[in-house]
Amino acid sequence: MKENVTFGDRDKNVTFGDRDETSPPATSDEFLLNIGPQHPATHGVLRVVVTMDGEVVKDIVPHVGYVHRGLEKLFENRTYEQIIPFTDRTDYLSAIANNFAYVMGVERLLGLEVPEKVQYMRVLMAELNRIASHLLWLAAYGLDMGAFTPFLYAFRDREEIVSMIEEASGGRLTTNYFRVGGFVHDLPREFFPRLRKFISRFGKAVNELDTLLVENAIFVARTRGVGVIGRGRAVSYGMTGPCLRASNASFDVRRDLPYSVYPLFDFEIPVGRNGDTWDRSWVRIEEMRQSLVILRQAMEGFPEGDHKARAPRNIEPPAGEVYSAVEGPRGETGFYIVSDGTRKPYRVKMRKPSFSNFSALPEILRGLKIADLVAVMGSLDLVVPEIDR
Amino acid sequence: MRSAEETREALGKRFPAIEVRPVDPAPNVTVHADALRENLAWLRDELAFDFLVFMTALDRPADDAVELVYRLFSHESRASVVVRVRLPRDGARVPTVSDIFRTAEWHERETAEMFGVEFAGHPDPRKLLLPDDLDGHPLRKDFSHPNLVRLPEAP
Amino acid sequence: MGLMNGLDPRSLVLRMPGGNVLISSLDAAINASRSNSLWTLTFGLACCAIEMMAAGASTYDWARFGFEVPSASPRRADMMIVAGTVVRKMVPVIRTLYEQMPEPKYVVAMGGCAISGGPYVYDSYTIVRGVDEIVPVDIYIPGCPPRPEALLHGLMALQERIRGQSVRIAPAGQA
Amino acid sequence: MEYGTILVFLAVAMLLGMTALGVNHLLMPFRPNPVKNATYECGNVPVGDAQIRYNVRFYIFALLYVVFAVEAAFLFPWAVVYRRIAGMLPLGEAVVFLGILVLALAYAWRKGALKWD
Repeated sequence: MKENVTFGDRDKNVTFGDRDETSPPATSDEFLLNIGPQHPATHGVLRVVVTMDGEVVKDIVPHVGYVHRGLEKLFENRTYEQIIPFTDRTDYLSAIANNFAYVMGVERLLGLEVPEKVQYMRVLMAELNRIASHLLWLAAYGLDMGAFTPFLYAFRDREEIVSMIEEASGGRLTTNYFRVGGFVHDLPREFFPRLRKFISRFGKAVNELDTLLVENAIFVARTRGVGVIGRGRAVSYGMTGPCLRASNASFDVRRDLPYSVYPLFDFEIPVGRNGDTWDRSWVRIEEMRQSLVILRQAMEGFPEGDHKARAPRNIEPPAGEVYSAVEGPRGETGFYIVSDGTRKPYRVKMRKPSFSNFSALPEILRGLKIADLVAVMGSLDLVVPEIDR
Repeated sequence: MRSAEETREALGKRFPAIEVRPVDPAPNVTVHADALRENLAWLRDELAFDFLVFMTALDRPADDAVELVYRLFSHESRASVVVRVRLPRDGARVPTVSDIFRTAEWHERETAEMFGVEFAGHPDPRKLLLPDDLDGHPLRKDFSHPNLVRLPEAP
Repeated sequence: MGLMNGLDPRSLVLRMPGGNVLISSLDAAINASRSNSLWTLTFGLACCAIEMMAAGASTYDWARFGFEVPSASPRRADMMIVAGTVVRKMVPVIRTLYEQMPEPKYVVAMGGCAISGGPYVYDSYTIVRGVDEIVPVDIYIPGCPPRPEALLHGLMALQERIRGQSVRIAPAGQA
Repeated sequence: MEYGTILVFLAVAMLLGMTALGVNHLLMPFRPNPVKNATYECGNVPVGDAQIRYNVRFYIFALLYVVFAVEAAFLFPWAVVYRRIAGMLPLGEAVVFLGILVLALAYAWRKGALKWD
């Protein structure tokens, strides 16, 4: 049995050099590295306990729940309208995607038809929100990898989008803009001129950000071939969104489970080939470009009409259940709503992408080095309240 | 490439008691707890339902049962299916499927701590989200806790 | 010179040929330097963290007020901005981090959740209704999330408070 | 030889250092407590013992670093006096000096000192 000789044990007569054939080869001890709830690399309050052998990661045990507010319990005591602001706050970077999924679910329960103008507005806001979320991912990822400049450039463009969303909905981040059957109020008059100016300028800005970080030689060296997960394992872990599409699996809720007016637009789904950290980053940059394509088409075909259907004053859907999913910036964001005919849902289960994407981290990282842990965690684009809810 | 219709026929042949509940188009299949693993493996291997979208539970105190809901999706045929298991409310036990679908490992841990369902053979049955000092199963309808203050009803 | 407006009015400036002489109190000098270089402990919990990052980015740029360095470790942090929802599992961590920050240290409760539990006051079994149950809070910034300007306004109010402190008496909240 | 000035120089240096620390020590609020003195582990209770046997490669990397740090330290005085000495001699010396060290780096690289696993 290897006796654990520590420097403190002066009284022990075993000297450090006292080796014989029975003692094991001189190996280094494994130590526990605790990347705890308060850490710049965890993008929020995640805790990862890493067993290290020198620089190499032997095993990872994630701990979550540090922002678990018990939303699903809370929803059971709220009416359908009161739940909408909470859906923003479960994933504050894609508040609009969450509003979209939840409100569409309730509309299906009610069997409510929504005017076409509302559908177009929803697609507009969803794609703007996707670009804003990817920009923040780029900013945070640049900071993780030690590049400060992308943070400033990405936030400059993101402020433009966020102020546009604020102009329309009143909230920069937690918009609370959607209602069952439509919107709180119509788009402001100067929304489209600003949007047109933004689209023309942002095409060039994406290339600038691309060359700034994703095409940067150091970034490529640190991410090419690192943190690879195959298509089968990714699907088995329930990964969706850019993390899944980077592993050569072409699945996008906008095209495969079509909702709203997405079938009217044609846009490509960027798919990476070998599922490494660089592909996950490349897919997000491409998605931003595709979002611009969708925004242009949505603006051209924007119909007239009012911004809200005649939804009933008190929403009391008939007993039944629905699962409505939307392609959020991080993956499939879905709400499984079970109604029992009263004004409050019987059960609301939120299917959030970061929950499944993060559960795959131990398998991706086993055997990589500690610096790769930061790179891989950044590429998963985690939002912690999505995991904890 | 198997189409959605072929998938639905194959489902019909294997599970006679298929029902479609209001509003959600996906077919619902109720299986017994012991046949859960075998059916899920069959669905994944034969009908290419390779993606477990989510897994959760519904607490039904009225008829003293807790109902597990597994929603599967097939990338190949774009079809969905919902597998349901009805269990007694106390002492609910069901075998784990975390080796068939890796994402089930975390979903089962969360359902276990929230509903009190026990997943036999789960590789890591620790609590996932709840703090260690919180006992009881929060998502059960009859859960009460000193820190849980209910929103007063509108007058 | 930035230092000038930071000093308290009692300090005297003598204009002399070939340069000025500044007579001031030790407190004024210390408080001016402390209030103009508050290092924040990066401690984003939820949505408010994103607004904190926006305040750090070029559009709102809190570096103009001296909050240039967001330090990850409490050892070099002067100020802990609690930005987001505080839940019971996080309480020992916040308490430990607060203890491990060297004096003089200040706590800013940013957003409704940190002030009083915010939208989760009812029906949440893990919520902590306000971070002041755990650590003494100096500045409360309401909002959900508060705009970056509101955050900057709160931090400037904190600077104002620091300028009023003195080395002789223990600063407020440093029991 | 005026050793006096060196003495004064040292005295002032010592004085400067002592006053800076002294005033700081007088004015700073000093309130140690067990939690504050505990090691910082992202807010958690520290686990495990820091006195463990590290992988030997850390030591090799540290050695290589020391070699090149000292090399850089030697270049500073050279750079200061470089402009005052005419001709190509100082440049030659520096090239030889750097050449030896680059050779050392190549040798270490060849022997696999830089490979981690």
